[in-house]
This record gives sequence, structure tokens and C-alpha cells, in this order.
Amino acid sequence: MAGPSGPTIALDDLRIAERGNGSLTTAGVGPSLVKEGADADEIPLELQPYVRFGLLEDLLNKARANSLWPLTFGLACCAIEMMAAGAARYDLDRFGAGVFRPSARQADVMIFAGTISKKMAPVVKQLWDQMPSPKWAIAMGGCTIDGGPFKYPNQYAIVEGADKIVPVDVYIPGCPPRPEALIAGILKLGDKIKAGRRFKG
Amino acid sequence: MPETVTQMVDSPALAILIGIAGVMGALTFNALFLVWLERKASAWIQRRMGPTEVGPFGVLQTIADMLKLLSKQLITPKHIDKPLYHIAPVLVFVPVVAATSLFPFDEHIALSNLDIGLVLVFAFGGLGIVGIFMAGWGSNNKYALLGAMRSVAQNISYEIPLILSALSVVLMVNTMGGPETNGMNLAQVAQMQHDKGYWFVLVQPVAALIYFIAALAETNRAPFDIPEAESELIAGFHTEYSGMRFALFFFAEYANMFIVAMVATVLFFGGWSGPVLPGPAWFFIKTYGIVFAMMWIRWTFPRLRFDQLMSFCWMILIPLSILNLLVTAFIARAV
Amino acid sequence: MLEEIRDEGAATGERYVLNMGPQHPSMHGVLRLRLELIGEEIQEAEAVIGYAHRAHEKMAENRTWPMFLPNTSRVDYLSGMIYNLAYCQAVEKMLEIEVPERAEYIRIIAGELNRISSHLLWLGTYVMDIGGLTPFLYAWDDREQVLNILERITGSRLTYSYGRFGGLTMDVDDVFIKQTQVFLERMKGRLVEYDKLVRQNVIFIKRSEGVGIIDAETCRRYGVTGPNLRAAGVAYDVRKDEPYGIYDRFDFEVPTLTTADSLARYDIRIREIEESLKIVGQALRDLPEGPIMPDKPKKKFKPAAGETYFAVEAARGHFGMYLVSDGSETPFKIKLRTPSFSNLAAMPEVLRKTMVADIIAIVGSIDIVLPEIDR
Amino acid sequence: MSGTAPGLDGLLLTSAAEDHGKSGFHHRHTCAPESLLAIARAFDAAGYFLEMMTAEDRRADLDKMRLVYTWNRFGPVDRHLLQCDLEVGASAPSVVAATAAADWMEREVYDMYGVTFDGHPDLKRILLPDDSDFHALLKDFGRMEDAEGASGNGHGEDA
Repeated sequence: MAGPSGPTIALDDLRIAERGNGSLTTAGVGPSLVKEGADADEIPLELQPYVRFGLLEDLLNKARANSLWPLTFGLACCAIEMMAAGAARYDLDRFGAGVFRPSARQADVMIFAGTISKKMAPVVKQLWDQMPSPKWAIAMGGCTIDGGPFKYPNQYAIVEGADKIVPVDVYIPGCPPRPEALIAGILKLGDKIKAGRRFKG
Repeated sequence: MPETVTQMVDSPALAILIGIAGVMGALTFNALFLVWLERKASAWIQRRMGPTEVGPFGVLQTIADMLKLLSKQLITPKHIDKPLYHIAPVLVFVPVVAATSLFPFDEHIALSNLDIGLVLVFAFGGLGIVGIFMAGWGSNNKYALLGAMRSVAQNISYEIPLILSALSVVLMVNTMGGPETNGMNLAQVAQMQHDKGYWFVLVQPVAALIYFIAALAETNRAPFDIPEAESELIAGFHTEYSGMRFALFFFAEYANMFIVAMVATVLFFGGWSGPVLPGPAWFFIKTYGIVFAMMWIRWTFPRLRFDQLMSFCWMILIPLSILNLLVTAFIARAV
Repeated sequence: MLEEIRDEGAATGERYVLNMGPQHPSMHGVLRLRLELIGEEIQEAEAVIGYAHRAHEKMAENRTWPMFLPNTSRVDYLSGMIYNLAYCQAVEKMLEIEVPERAEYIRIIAGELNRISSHLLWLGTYVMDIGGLTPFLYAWDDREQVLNILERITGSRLTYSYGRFGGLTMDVDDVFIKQTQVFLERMKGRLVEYDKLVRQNVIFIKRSEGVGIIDAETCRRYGVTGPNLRAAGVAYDVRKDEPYGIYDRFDFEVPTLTTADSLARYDIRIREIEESLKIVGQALRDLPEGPIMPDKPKKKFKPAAGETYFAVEAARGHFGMYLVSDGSETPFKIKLRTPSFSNLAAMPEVLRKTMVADIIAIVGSIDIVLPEIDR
Repeated sequence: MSGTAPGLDGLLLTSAAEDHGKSGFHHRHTCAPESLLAIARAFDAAGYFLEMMTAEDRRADLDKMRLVYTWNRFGPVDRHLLQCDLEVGASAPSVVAATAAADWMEREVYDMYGVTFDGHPDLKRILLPDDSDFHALLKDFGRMEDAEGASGNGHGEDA
């Protein structure tokens, strides 16, 4: 989905809503983002569970964990390692995560592969909103954890960490992290999803 | 001629139920199997592993995908054309299910034995195009619109060589079979190839080749996958669809491939006729052989540009198929 | 007939704006192309960049000279080794530091291996952009071999900080030399395979031939350098025209063609891989013994005030560094003249009157890396 | 004047040959802002290409903003460095008419240093977000010392 840059949304007025608490209709583990000051009735109905089907949820969470379709979202150097993870030697497709969907509507997990510059932040926010829940975010590489090698006091160019824009589920350190680290991160996310109910979020 | 299900079962309502259950079950299994086959075939061609973690040899992978897509949130964008957007996946999916019931799997039993079987198959194929265009137009997204325009132009122009090449087989069957045979009836075509002992692909190689190429274009696959060209138009006409709606398009694409392969099996490779194995086994072996060939081509060829694709169809395929039709007519008259 | 329809479309003005936005499968990072289209034909193309701006040059002014080393291989992470060694050579030139012979040879080997891995990645992504999905995997398979070799001496796969002012950090052992020789042999066979699978594929030829002509005059006006310029017939290669390091001891040709289309750029890069293989072979053959760092390396780096310019031939073209020192420990200014910045500047003019599918082919064929453009 | 260089007579303030081995340039010139376009046309006519263009914030020592151009040619290397000192806040003539490469380079200098170029077809920011109100590479902007509570050295940890 193309995202025009548009005005820079001030980052601090976005509050991270409480995570979806894993009921059948809700967003599984995936959290959803609501504007600051959204009071109770504005939170979509589906986020308030009434009936919980334990076994069915476990089955669905297992299915979700084993078919995480990443969004092709390469920003910088980590994108090359993400492509290497998708290529023949490390092969993400073994875990069902090899189907890279270019359109945000069909993707489950957004892998932040590279530095998020301040000009890119609103585009990232728009892409995250376009993804259907349950959705997850993997922060790959130092730049998405806390700015990495480009962080120094009073710097003007980058957003220091992906969690300032989007609720991140798994952090993968490294600059760039090796493809095995990315696969380990995806498997860790799978475990987190499978453990759905115990993660009250 | 094969005894149809309705004749075997006395009450027609029950027959319809059996028919629907059979077709839906077969198609669902087929879609799941084909998705798995595609990922494994592409992995084999690309020297990698493909899905291996979910179940033995990754067999349960597509079931996991289907379950995940089932439980995804169905996003409906705000400024879409609501009726078109919601009907499109249905209109793409239903003709495919209907078309599956027309094929003679075996000498004795068939779901239906219609005299206009072949015409119906191509008619249902045409309906799918309308669905794709509605999807592209309804989802109010420039990429989807571009994808829809391309898919309509491509499918309509490749429909012509598809039908002409099938026509040459029908013409041959009618002339060779005498007055009462009807080339449109797929069961009779398969029966004749069994009686004659040779497959029509040996007699009609050019028609088979044209049919195969046009079939590739008809199902938006391989060198002709312009409508949902991943590297150009994000995801083509189904950019705005998420969750189960997107799964319907996915499902319809693989079922379409299956149907086109079945038509090729019946017309050119002798349907269910084969030496040792029972009828349906031969039928499915041939069909899945053709489907594998389509997958093989997808993972080796780059994509044609839009104007090259159109000129290829109008300048080369259509004249060739007309020529083939004329040649068949002369030979059929002479024989 | 066709001409009237096209002009008539322009007259009635059914132009619409299509945004090939920052997130697009084949925009090689975060390039945004704002296109004005009539039907599928581009009338106006505007490239919006800056989505990967990470302020390398501002960081240079806040750090001492050696602290800028890690930044250099993150500017263009596909030819990170070449950039890293270029920065070392530039500062060595300012401070007149002598580099031991063995280190010079290892720099040549590592730089050319890095160029091969960058061209292999380009081969995979270019063919994937025009639809062929399998050659990408084969090209990556070879690239992983190069990454293994370079990882052995540098410890990292992509962002190397292998050079130091005056030499290198790690020495090369015979396992490295063995692996490199095996790779050189294997690569010759692989290039034949690519030729059969990709170059002789009729659809590939139809999609690349005559697409995106960037003639020599346009290259000169926009400052386009590298394989894109050599495909237009100009034999400008910094390794030959302005030799740095010990490149003048190796004999290799500079391949040039004259058709200046995407196919020519493909052929040029394949022949450049062959040339680089030759260079690495020669460098391995006469690799001398000896130290890789001067015996008493300097600790404090205070170059004399003044301006210096140092240029190298990176995988994408002429990469120049304009270093300004005011005599203190931190640089006064470092300007990174990156090749993709000028290569992309020519795109709005080249893309006019092409089809949507051609944009992807052309932008793919000039091999750009966005963080190198946005710095 | 300067060997095989194009006809630059009369347009330069100072001109000197340089040892390429030491500084990387073959010739070093300085000129007044008005003659920039004429010099660019002369280089263009002689078949040179605009290799690099940047600026230096020399307000501290010279109270000037210095524009730096380098021209080079595709044949045997002959690199000309041209420095042109501008009054602070003055605008320079754009050389886009002579070489199209200058379009993006001048936009970048405007984006990073705030130097405006009159005659530039579309002078707007190229790297920074469109609505940013600062010029990044000016010496008094974004210094580490005046970050809140940061210690002075390169990698000061936040307090």
C-alpha cells in the first residue's frame, strides 16, 4: 500500500491500547492502537470479550503461529539480512513465514528491518493501521530497538526505537542481526502467540 | 455413456446435495493440496526446503494458513463501492465451483453428462473475469484498478485462442464420430479417445500448445501474471482484501488452475482412459501433471510486459489457432 | 492511429497521480516515485527521497576521525567493504600513513569480493523485479559463499569495520585463501548457468532490450557513473583513471557497451564480475608475507587543516569523499559523494513516456540503494 | 591559466595548480558568486561533469558561507575545485541551467545549509521532512554539548 508522507504526526500523542486479550473475536495477542484520550465506548466492541472458547483459541493460535506472513518492509541494512533469511540457505519458508505479502492488508507481522527516519514515521504508522489484526511487530536490528549506531544526544534524523510508534512484540538485537537471529525471533513470536491465553498483555 | 448421479439416486434433491458436497469437498482438498504443492515445487526448483515444520513434510501448513485466514479481521476500507467490493470474491469463487461438476471422472459415473459441457466451462470462466474487475474497481485503490484493467484486457483477448483451439478438437470429434456424436459433450470426447486408442494431443499438437498457453493466461499465471504482478502492482486486484475474502481469491485461482488442467486432460490427454489403473486415477494423474507443469513454468519465466502480452495474443496466437482450425477442417473432410 | 489516441489523452487531461510509495516491493528500500500517468504511460515522474536519511554527515562532525569508521559501511551496506576501506585510504592520504604491502593486497581482495557480492545481489533483485523469481535464489546462494569468506576475516556479513588507518584489523590465513580459490572456480561455472537461465531467456530479453536508454550525454549532464555510464560507451572507471591503492599493478579491462539499455547494464555487470574474479585471482597469486599494520600505529589523528578529495570505484559508481579538516581531532566536514544520488537524479528524465512495468525494470537496472542516496 | 582546463579566463578570483597526490585536486579556484553560472557553462562546454557540490559553514572564522564545487571529466582525471564565499544569508545564482546534476545537489545544500539559489526550478527540501524548520548541517544546530544533560564526549550516556 503506498503511503504518502503527509504531515509528521507528533509521536507522543499516540497511546498504546491494552493488548487484545486473546478472545476468539478479538485481536489474539495483537494489540490495537487508539488515539490518546479514547474513552471506553470508543474502543471497538470486538475488544471486549464475552465468551471464550479455550480449545478453539489454542488451535487458532497454533495456526497463527505457524503461518506468520511478513509484510515486505525493508528500510535499510537489516532488509538485506531479512532477504537472506528468505533465501535458500536459511529459508524462512520452513516455518510457514516465507510468504512475503507486499500489501499490508494480507500481512500478519510487520518486521521493521532497518532505521526508521522521522520522515518515515507517519508512513509506518499508516501501514500499521492498515494491517488487519491479529497483527504483531518484530523490531529487527539495533536501530529499531533504541536507535542503534545512529543514536547520539540531540540527534535530529531518526526515531529512536520502533516502540515509539508501534507496540513491538519481539526485539532482535544486532547490527544487522544474522538470518538465524531473525528466524529465532520469529519462532519466539510463535511461542508467544501459542502461549496466547497466559499472556494477559 | 456414464450414468449420472441423478439417475442413480431416485430423489433429485438428494442428488444435488451429494453433488454439492462432492464438489466442495474435492475443491477444498484440491486447493489445500495445490497450495502445498506449489510451495514445495517452488522450494524444490529453488533448491530450498519449503514448509517442513508443520506436520510431516509440512503437509498441515496450508491448513494452518487457512485457519489463520479464517480468523483474520475482515477490514472493509471506508471509501469503497460496497456492493461491488462484497460481491467480487463470491463472483470469482462460485463459477469455479459450478464448473467442476461438468467433468467425466470415470467411464461409468459422472456428476453430470451435459451435451453443452464444454460451452458451460468456458462460460463460467468468463464470469470469473467480471468478478476480478469488480474487485479491482470496487476497492477504490489505484493499484487494484490498474490490476483490474489489465486482467480484463488479458482474459478477454486470451479467451479467443482458448476457444478456437478447443473448437478444433470438437470439430474433429464431430466429423469422425458420425451424426449422433456431440463434440461438446466431454464424456463423449473422452470415450472416443478411449475407443480410438490414441490421444488427441498426438493428432492436434498445435491446438494443445495454444490451449496450454492461453490457459496459463486465463488463470493469470506465470509469464502472464500481469494482473497481480507482485513487483509492480503490490497485489493487483486483491490489494484491499484481507482475511477470508483474500482466501477466496487465492482458493479460486488454484481451483481455476485445476479446471483448466481438467479440460486439457479431457480434450487432449484422453480423460480417464489409461491401461492398468482405474479411470479416475488416470484422470487425476494427468490433471496434476499438467498443474505441475504450470507451476514449473511459473518459477522459471519472468513476466511479460502488458503490451507484449497483448501483441503476442493478437499477432501470433489467434492467427495460429484459426489456421489450425482450417487445417483440421480440411483433413477431417478428406479423411 | 496510436499516436492520436496518446496525444488526445493528454489533451483531455485524464492524468492521474500514482504513488509508488516508500513501501513498495521493488523500490529497493524507501524510494517514493510520484508518477503522473495517462493510462499506463508515465507523463511526469518525480522521485521523493529522504525516507532513509540517517544524518551520516552530521555524525561525522560530532565524532573524531576513527569513530566515523562504523558509519562508512552503513552508508552503502552492499559495498560496505569498499566504502570502509575508502575512508581509511582517504585519511591515510591526509596523514601520509604508510600501509604495509600485505594489507594493500588484502584490501584489493576484500574490495573485489564485496563488489562481486553486490553485483550478485543486483542480479537477483533485477530479475525478480521483472518477474523471474528463481534466479534470485541462485544468485543469493553464490552471495552467501562470498559472505562466508568475508565473515571469516571480518566477523560480520554486511557492515564490516575491517580497515584501520594504516592497515587492517585481522590477517588472512590459508583457509581463507583456500575458500576464495574454491569460490573463484565455482563462480566461473555459475556464470555460465546464469547465462543459460536468464540471459538467453526470450522474455528477459524482450523486457530489457531497448528499455531505459541513458545515453552518454544524459550521463554527463547528471553525473551518472559506474556500470550505467559504461553501458553508455564511456570507459570511465576510477580504478583505471585515478588509480588508488595498488590497482595499477593488476591488469583487467573496463567492459563498455554502447546500447545504454537495461540489457547492456546487465551484460556490463556480469562482465565486471568476471573482471573482479580475475583481479582476486591475481591478488591471491602474489600475496606477499609481512605485517598488516605498521609496527607503531598512531593513536592521535590530527590531520593538517585543509581540504582533501578521495574517490574510489564502488559497485554502483564513483564514490568520492570531500574531507575538510581544521587541524583538530574531529573533522570540520565530510561530504560523501555517493553514486546512486546522481544515478537516481537522471531517472525523472529517463522515465518519461515509459510504461509502468518499465519503471520497475529501469529503476531495478540502475541498481540504487536508498540509504546511500539519503545518507 | 590552468593547463587543459576550459576557457575560464577572467571569471576566477584566484587559480592555482595542485598536487593531485596530496590533496586530490588538479586545480584550485575561487570565484565571486556572480560568475558561477558562466564558469559552469564553460566547464559544461568543455565536456566536464559536475562531480560534487556542497557548502561549508564558515561563519565562525570567515563569517562567510562557502560553496564548494568540483568538476571532473570522464577521460584522464582532471579535477577542478571551485570555492565561492557567500555573505551570510545571501542567495547564490543556480547553475541548473548549465548542468542538470546541480538540481538535486543545490536542493540538498538548501536543505542542509539554508543557502537559497535563485533561478532554481523547484527549490524545496530533499532529505529532511517537508515541514521541518531547521537546516541540519549548520554548525550551531544539533550540537551534542547542548543536548539536555548529556556529557560532552562522543558517546555521552543520557543522564
